[in-house]
Amino acid sequence: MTIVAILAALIAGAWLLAAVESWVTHGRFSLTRPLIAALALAGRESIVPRKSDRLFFEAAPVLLLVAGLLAAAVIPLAPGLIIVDLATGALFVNAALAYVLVALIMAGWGPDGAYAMIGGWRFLGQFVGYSMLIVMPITAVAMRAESLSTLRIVASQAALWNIAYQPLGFVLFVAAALALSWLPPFDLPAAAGDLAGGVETEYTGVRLLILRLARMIIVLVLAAAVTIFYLGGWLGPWLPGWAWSGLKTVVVAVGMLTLGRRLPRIREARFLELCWKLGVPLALVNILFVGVIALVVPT
Amino acid sequence: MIWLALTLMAPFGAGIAILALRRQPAALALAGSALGLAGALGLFAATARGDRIAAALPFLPGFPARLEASPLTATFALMVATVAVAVLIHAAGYMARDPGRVRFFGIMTLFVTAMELLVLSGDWITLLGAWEMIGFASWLLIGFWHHRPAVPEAALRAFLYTRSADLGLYLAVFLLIGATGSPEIAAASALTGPPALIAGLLLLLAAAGKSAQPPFQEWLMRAMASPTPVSALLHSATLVAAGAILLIRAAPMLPDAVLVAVGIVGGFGAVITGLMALAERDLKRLLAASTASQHGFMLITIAAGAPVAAVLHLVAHAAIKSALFLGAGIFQHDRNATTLDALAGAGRARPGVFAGFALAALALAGLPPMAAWFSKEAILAATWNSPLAPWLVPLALAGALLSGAYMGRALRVLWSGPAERAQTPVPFMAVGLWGLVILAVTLGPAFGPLEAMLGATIEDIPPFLPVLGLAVAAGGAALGWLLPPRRLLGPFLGPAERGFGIASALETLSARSALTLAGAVARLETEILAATLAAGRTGTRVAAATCRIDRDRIDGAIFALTRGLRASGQGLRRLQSGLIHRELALSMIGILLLIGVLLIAPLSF
Amino acid sequence: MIADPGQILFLTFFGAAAVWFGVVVFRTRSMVRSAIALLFSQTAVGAMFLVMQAEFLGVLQIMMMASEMSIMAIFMVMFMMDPGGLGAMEMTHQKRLSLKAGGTGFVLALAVILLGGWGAAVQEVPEAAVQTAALGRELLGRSMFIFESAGLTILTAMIAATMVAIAPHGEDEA
Amino acid sequence: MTAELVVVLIMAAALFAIGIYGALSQTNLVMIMMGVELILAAALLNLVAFWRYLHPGAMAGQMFVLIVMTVMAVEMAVGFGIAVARFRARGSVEVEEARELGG
Repeated sequence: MTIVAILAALIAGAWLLAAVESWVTHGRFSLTRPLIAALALAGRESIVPRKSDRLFFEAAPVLLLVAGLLAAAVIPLAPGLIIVDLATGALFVNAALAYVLVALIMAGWGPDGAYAMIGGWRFLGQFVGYSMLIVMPITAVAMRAESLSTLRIVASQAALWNIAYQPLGFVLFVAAALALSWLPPFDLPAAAGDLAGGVETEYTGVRLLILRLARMIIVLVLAAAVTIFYLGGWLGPWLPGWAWSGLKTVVVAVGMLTLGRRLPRIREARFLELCWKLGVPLALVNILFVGVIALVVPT
Repeated sequence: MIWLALTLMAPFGAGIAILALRRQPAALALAGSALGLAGALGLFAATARGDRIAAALPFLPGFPARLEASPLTATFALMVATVAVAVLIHAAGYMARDPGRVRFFGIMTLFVTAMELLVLSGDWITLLGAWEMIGFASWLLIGFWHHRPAVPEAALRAFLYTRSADLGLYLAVFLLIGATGSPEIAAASALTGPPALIAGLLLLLAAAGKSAQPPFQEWLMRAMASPTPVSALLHSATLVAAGAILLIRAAPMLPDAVLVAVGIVGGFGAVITGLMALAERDLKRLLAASTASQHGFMLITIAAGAPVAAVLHLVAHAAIKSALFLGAGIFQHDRNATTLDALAGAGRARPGVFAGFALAALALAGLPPMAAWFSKEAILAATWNSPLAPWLVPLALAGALLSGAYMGRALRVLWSGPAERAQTPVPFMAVGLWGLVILAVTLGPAFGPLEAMLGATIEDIPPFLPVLGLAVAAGGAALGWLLPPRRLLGPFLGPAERGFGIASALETLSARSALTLAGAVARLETEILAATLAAGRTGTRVAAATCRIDRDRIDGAIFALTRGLRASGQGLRRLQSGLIHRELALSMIGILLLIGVLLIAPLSF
Repeated sequence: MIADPGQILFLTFFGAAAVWFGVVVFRTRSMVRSAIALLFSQTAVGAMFLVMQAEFLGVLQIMMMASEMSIMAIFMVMFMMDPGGLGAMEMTHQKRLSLKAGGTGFVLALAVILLGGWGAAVQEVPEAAVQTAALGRELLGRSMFIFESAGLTILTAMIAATMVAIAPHGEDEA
Repeated sequence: MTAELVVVLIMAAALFAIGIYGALSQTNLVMIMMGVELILAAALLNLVAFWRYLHPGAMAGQMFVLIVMTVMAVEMAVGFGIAVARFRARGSVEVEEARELGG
C-alpha cells in the first residue's frame, strides 16, 4: 500500500516536473505535452548503435531508474508513509544516488559514441567535486538529529527548520543536488550546447523514455531530500503531512529546474575548484558551527 | 597537575607559536621556557614537600600515557628547564642575525618539550615516544646549518648512531612490558632473573648510544657542527643526559651482572674519552669528549649502586657543561672558529667571559667549593663503598685526573695567545653564561638537601678520600695548565677522530713534555712529574691497546660481516628481477610459508 | 542454535554474485566492463554486509565502492592501450603460477574454514541504530587513536599521491 | 560449527583466491590493483562475518572494517599516483616494462 502510494506520487511528480521543464525550456505550460512526448518516444524505434557495448547500453537507463527508486525508498512523505525506515536512511540516499554515476558512465561508454562518452566521463569529474558536498551537509543534519534515520531527522526539526539552523549547509546541499542531477548550471554531462545531449545522444525510443523518467525521478528524490533535511519534511500547520511534503518537494524541484537556467554553465575545472577550495571548507565550517551549537544549546 | 601541564605545555606552546607566527622567535621561546621553568620549579617544590604528582592521559587502550613527578624526575625537569632558559638567553644573542632563527627557536623549544616529557614520563611507551622525539629534534638541530659542508653528514651520523643504539631500548621495552605485564617504569624494578639481565644490557646499549660512550662516541664529536647553543643544550641536560637518565631511572631493576657491565663501559668510557679530550685540537670537540667522559663517571656511579650520586653529578655537569659551551660559543662568535689554534688568547680578549669559563672549567675539574667537587666526592664515596671498588676507584680517579688535565689545557690555550682588540659587547650571551656559571659555582651546598630529598643515605667516607679527590683534581688541572700542548700538537693536523688519534697525540704529548719539563722544572717537583709521566704512559698504552682492538678485532669482524653480506647479497640479487609480478609472486610464496609456520607452530608445543 | 535459512540463502546468493563478478573482472577483455564488474562484486559484498545486519557498513561499502570503482574505470581507460578490448590483446602473464597460487590460497583457506572449530554462532545482534551509535562511541572513544591515525594516513596518502602525480613544473601545462 | 559463518568464509576465500590470481597474472598496474581490491574485499567479509557471528557486541570488529576501507582508499590513491607518474614518464603502466627495481 505504502509502496503503491509512493510510486504513484513519484510518477505524478515526474509528470508534473516534465511539464514544468518543458514550460521552462519552451515557454508554454501544458500538462498534456509530457504525456504526448512520452507516448511518442515509446512508439518510436529504439536504435542500437553499431559496435556498442550492448550490456552497458541496455543496463544504464534501468540502473539509473533503480538508483532513483531505491533512494526514494527511504524518503518519508508522512510519519507512516515510508517504504522502509532504515537506521542509516540519510546515508542510504547517498549510497543509492552514487549509482547515478555508475549508470551515467555505463550510458556514456555503452553506445560507442564520442559525445556520449565525453558526457559520461565529465560526470565522473563532476562527481569528484560534488560528492563531498552531499555527504558533509548531511553529516551536519544528522548531528542535529543524532540519528541517520530520515524520520528522526524530520522530527528533529519540529522547533526550527534546518534551513534556518544551518543555512550554509542548505546552500551547499542544493548546489550539490543540482550537480548530481546534472541540471543547469552544472549540466556539462548532457550539455545541449556543446555535446549535443551528452549521455543522451545515442539513446532513442523507449530507452530514452526510461532515461528521462529516471532523471525526473532523481530530481524529485533530491528535492524530497532537500525537503526532509532542511525544510522540515511533513511538518506544517493545517494541511495533512503528505500534502506538506508533496508541496514542499514540488516547490524545491521547480526551483531547482528554473533557477539554474539563469546562470551560465560552469566549466569542469572551475567547478572542481569551487567545490574543493570553497565548498569543502564551508561545509567544514558548517559542521563545526552545528557541532558547537549542539554542544552549547541544551536539548 | 597544573605544574605538570605548565612544564610541558609552555615550551610546546611557544614552539608551535613560533612556527605559526614566524615572528619574535627569541622572545617567544624565552617566554615559553621561562614559564616551563616556573612549572618545573612548582613541580620541584611540590615534590620536595612530599607530594607525588602523577597524571594518566588517555592514549592506547589499556596503556594510558603516564606522567609522574617524583623527587627524582622533578629534579631532572628542573635541571632541563633551567639549562634551557639559560641556553635560550644565550641563543637570543648568538642567533640574533641568523636567517633561520624562527626554525631554530621553534625546534629548540620543541626539543625542550620532548626532553621534559622524557624525564617526566611514567611509562615505557611515553618514554619511547619522547626518546624518539628528542632523537628527531636533535637531528634537525645538529643539521641546522644544513647547507654547510659536512653538516648534513654529521646530523645523519648522530641520528644513525643513536638510532642503532635505540634498538636496544626498543627491545628492552618490549621485554620489560612483556615480562612485567605493565608499561609503568616503576613496575620494572620487580623484575628479576634472565629477563632483567637481558633488558638491563639492552638498556645499557641504548644509554651508551645516547651518552656517547665508546664505541659510539664518534657521533657526539661530529655533532659539534651544530650551532653552539644546540651543543650546550644537547650535552648538558638533554640528549646526552638522556642516556644517563635512562639508566638512573632503571637502576633499581639492574641486576649485579649488568652493574658490572655498566661499570666497565662507564669506566673505560670515562678514561678513553678523557684521553681523547686531552688530544683534541678543537675546543668544542674537546668539550664534547669531556661530556662523554663525565657521563662515563655517571655510569661508574650507577655501577657502584649509588644512582643518587649520579644524579648529583648529572645536575652539576648540566650547569657546568652548558656554561662551558656557552663560553665556547662566545669565543667562537669572536674568532669565527673553534679550533684551539684559532682560539688562542681569545680568553684574554674577554676577561669577563673567560672568568666565567674558567670558573666552570675548574668546577668541572672538581675543585672546591664548586658543584662538581661535591658530586665527585659523592662519586668517590660511592665507588669506595661498592663491592666493585678495586675496579671502579682507580678508573674514577683516572677520569678525575683527566678531567682536570683537559680543562687546564683548554684554559691555558684560551689565555696564552695574543689578545686582540676589544670585542663588541655580547649582553645576551654573557647573561646566559653567567647565569649558569653562578649555578655551577653555588650549586654544591644544595646537594646535601637534594640528597636527602632523593632519599639517599649518606655513607661513611674515609677521611683521606676527599683529600685524594682534591689532589687528583688539582693535580690534573695543574698538569693541563703546565704542559703547553698547543706547540706539541702542532704537527697533528689530521683530526684526532679515532682512537688512533688519541694514541699518536698522546705519545707526542708525553715524549715532548718529558723533554720540556725535564729542562724547565728541575728539582722541586721531580717526583710529581715522574708520577705524571707514568700516568701519561699508561694512558698511551691504554689508548694504543684500544686502537689495536678497534682496528683488528672490531673492524675485522665488521669487514668479515660485510663480505659475507655482500656475497649473500650477490646471491639474492638474482631473485630481484625488478619485475613487479615476479616480486608479488615471491611475496605470495613468503606469505604462504608464514601461514604454514603459523599453522604448524601450535602443533609443536 | 538453529541457522536462519533465509540468511543462508541470501548470503549464498550474494556471495555467488560477488564471486561471479570477481571472475568476470579478469575474464572480460573490456577494461570498463572489468571495472564495473569489480564494482558489482564489491556491491554484492556490501549486500552481504546488509544481510549480516551490519547496516552502516553495508551502506558505506555500497556507497564508497561506487565512486572508487568508477574512478578506477577512468584510470583503466586512460592507461590501457586497448580499453575497449577490441584488439584482443594478451593482458596476462605467469598464468599457471597465478592459478596455482590462487588455488593454493583457496585450498588452504578452505582447510582452515572447515577444520577450525568456530563455536556456536550468536544469533542476536544489536539493532541497527544502536549499532551505529556504538560504532561511533567506539571510534571516538576507545579506538580514537587508531581511527585518527587512519584519518591522518588517508590525508598523507592524498597529499603524497597528488605530489607524485602532479606534473613537473613547466611541463604538461595543456 | 555454524552454517552462515562457513558460507561467508567460503565466499571470502573464493574472492581471495580470485584476487590473488588477478594480482599475479595481470600485466597492467591498474588491473593488479583490482586484484588487490578483491583480496581486501575478502578481508572485509571475514571481519564482518566474525563480528556478526562470533562477537556481535564488540564494536571493535566494525572499527577494523572501517580501517580496512581506509586502507583500500589509501591503496587506490597511492596506486593511481604511481600510475600517473609512471605513465607520464614512460607512457605505459605495463609492469613488464618496469625493471628499474632489479638488483
